[in-house]
Amino acid sequence: TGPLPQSFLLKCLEQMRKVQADGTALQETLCATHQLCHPEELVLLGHALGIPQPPLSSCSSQALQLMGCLRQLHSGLFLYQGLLQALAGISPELAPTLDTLQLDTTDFAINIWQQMEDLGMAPAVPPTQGTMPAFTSAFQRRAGGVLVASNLQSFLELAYRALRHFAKP
Amino acid sequence: ECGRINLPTPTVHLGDPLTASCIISPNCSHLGPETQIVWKVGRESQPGKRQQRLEDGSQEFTVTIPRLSSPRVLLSCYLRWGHSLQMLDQAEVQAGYPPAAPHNLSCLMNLTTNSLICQWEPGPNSHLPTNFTLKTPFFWVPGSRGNCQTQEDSILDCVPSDGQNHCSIPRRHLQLYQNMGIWVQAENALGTTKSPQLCLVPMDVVKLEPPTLWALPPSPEAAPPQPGCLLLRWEPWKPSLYIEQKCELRHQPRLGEASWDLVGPLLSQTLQYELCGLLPSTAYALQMRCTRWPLPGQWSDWSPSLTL
Amino acid sequence: ECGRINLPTPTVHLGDPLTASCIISPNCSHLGPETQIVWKVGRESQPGKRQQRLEDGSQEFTVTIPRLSSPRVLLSCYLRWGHSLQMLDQAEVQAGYPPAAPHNLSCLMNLTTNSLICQWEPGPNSHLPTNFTLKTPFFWVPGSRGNCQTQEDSILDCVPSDGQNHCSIPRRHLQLYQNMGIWVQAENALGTTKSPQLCLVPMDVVKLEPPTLWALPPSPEAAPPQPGCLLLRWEPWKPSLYIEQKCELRHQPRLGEASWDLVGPLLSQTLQYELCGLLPSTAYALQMRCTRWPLPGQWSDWSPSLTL
Repeated sequence: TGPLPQSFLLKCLEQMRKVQADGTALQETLCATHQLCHPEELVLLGHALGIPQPPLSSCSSQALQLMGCLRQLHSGLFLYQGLLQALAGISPELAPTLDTLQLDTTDFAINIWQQMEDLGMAPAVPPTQGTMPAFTSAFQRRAGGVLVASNLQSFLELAYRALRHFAKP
Repeated sequence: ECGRINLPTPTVHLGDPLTASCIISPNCSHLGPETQIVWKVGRESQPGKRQQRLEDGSQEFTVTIPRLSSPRVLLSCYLRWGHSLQMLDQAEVQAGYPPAAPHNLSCLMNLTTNSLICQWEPGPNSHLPTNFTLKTPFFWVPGSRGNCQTQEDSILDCVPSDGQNHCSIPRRHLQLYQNMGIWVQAENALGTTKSPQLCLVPMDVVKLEPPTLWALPPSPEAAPPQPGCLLLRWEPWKPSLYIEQKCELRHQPRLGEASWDLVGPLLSQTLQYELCGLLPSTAYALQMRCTRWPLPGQWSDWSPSLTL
Repeated sequence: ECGRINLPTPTVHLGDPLTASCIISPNCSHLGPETQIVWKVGRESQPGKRQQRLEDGSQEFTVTIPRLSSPRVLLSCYLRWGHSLQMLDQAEVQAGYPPAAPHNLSCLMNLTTNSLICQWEPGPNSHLPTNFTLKTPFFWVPGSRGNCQTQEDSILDCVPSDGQNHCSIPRRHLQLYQNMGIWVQAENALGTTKSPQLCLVPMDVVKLEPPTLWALPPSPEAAPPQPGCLLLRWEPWKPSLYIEQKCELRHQPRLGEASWDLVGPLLSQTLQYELCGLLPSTAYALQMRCTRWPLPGQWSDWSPSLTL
């Protein structure tokens, strides 16, 4: 696994599975309670709201590069942490699920940052959150929730494959 | 923002029609030769009605749902975009009825919790979130002649915990020996209503805990009980010792279908009673209950069975 | 005010002496030819020591209790007034020990309540009201190198409910995969002390709920199990499906005194196991438990017995 300790990789894989489970729970509740089941119906709204999708090029199988992948993974998670925070007030039914997803995403970002520090590759200044989309109605927060959860799932699937590759003894 | 749904009101009467509009902003309507809107009520498409252009260049598409038949409806406005439908906005419409007047309001003064516990029946479901509040005037006012006319200004609100149809008014808000007016208010998005007012004196609806009952073993000093008789002793519930009470005893052979035999009234000064007329070698179940007396009060539950 | 007791401190060490004074104001000391004071410790009289007149004309009577031997003492100052003793003031003195350092601090991460539950032993009774507080740093801080050095400024206090020696830190205050320092502070009127600091990663002390275990009926498709064998199936506790685990199975004939036989480790990917070597026509009790693995964790309790 190169410079990455096995326990760190196992923890990352565990955290990814947890965040994916949280994301699935959020999607299921959005569908069941608000009939918002299809992210593809919200593409236009996503553009209008300006929901960013962080790059993960260094984790793709074509250009797999460990340190670059870790950096992109951390800044992507950090961005999702901000997006999930911007969805606060989504709805009483969804709030607990959204909180758990946000807490687990934050923990995962911290775990990676800690490892980058241990490897001496963490930037001197911790990242700060950019401007987030402004969700101006309950519907926009829920639609945003569908889009963010769906994007996060694909983001993690790519990262999971990459880290599984690094975790192979 | 591409499109926004306008609702006249988020809550309507069940069965009434609803007209809503979807306003498509100018920066969105350039997306195709001709803006096409699809409405969905829940998952079913609903044909739109009119469409008109507003001064600011945006377009208003209107839809009318003839009859809202379910308490919660999700209304969505989609834009046809190439081969896909893009959801622009979604609104939740609640449909129901104004609240029915709560009824069968009744109260009991509970000396264990030292509070007046009132309960009521909410009446038919209005299908809308409805808040029930028990209301009573805050203070007895000298000169209010002790009847139940209430001054509207100082009203105490007792809010039941979620979904409960009972509420407890703590001792510090009660004048135990004065008339108090009490009623329940029900409120939802379509209206407010009140139960008839109850006029009561808390102590007159006091419900005691059952007394403690036991059989006295034959003792050398006292004369032995007559054959077929039993010497019983009881003690009113301790916190109610200051209240004059009368009690009732009931007994029933434990086997067979015989109904209860009732003995009473037994005044709370006596505390002892010789029960006769019992069948020999028959197991009996005995129970006792008490009520405030001669002043008004509610009967306690029957005490747990004493089996002999 | 006729007389007032002055205490150096309301709380002293058990076994230490205590000196107190009773100040008799001038408007009281004219009551008799000569003001006489009687001290009582509890109900026993206690000879007073000195007496002196202060500048403002009041008189100070002093008493010394050589050795306070009970955790709570009522000290009263009486004025002899004709043939009666008049109590002028009364003071409560508490005696005890500084708190002992809490010990045996241990924590478990509970995924049902999503909180870190820590418990400790308070140590010998100090006889004084003692507050225990579980303390941990509020935030993980970039650059804190993930060890347990704590910045004193942002400390989270977890206050247990009355008299309890355990406290739960909710999920929102936890970084589940980072080292956190945690300790217990004990404080009473005579001092403050701390338990040794525990340094842990919440997820590394996760305790799972037991798995669900059941026996698979022989099915036409699958090969029939060998004689004396049993096909078992299990499922980890649902909320822990994302955690890689290893499990252990134990079985024991239900009758007789035979001890448990242990089978393991069974990895959580397999979910099925053929248990052989069983005695024919013997009823067995089977139980299973799991733990996070290869990452650290705590064993779950044994599952309820599956009896076959």
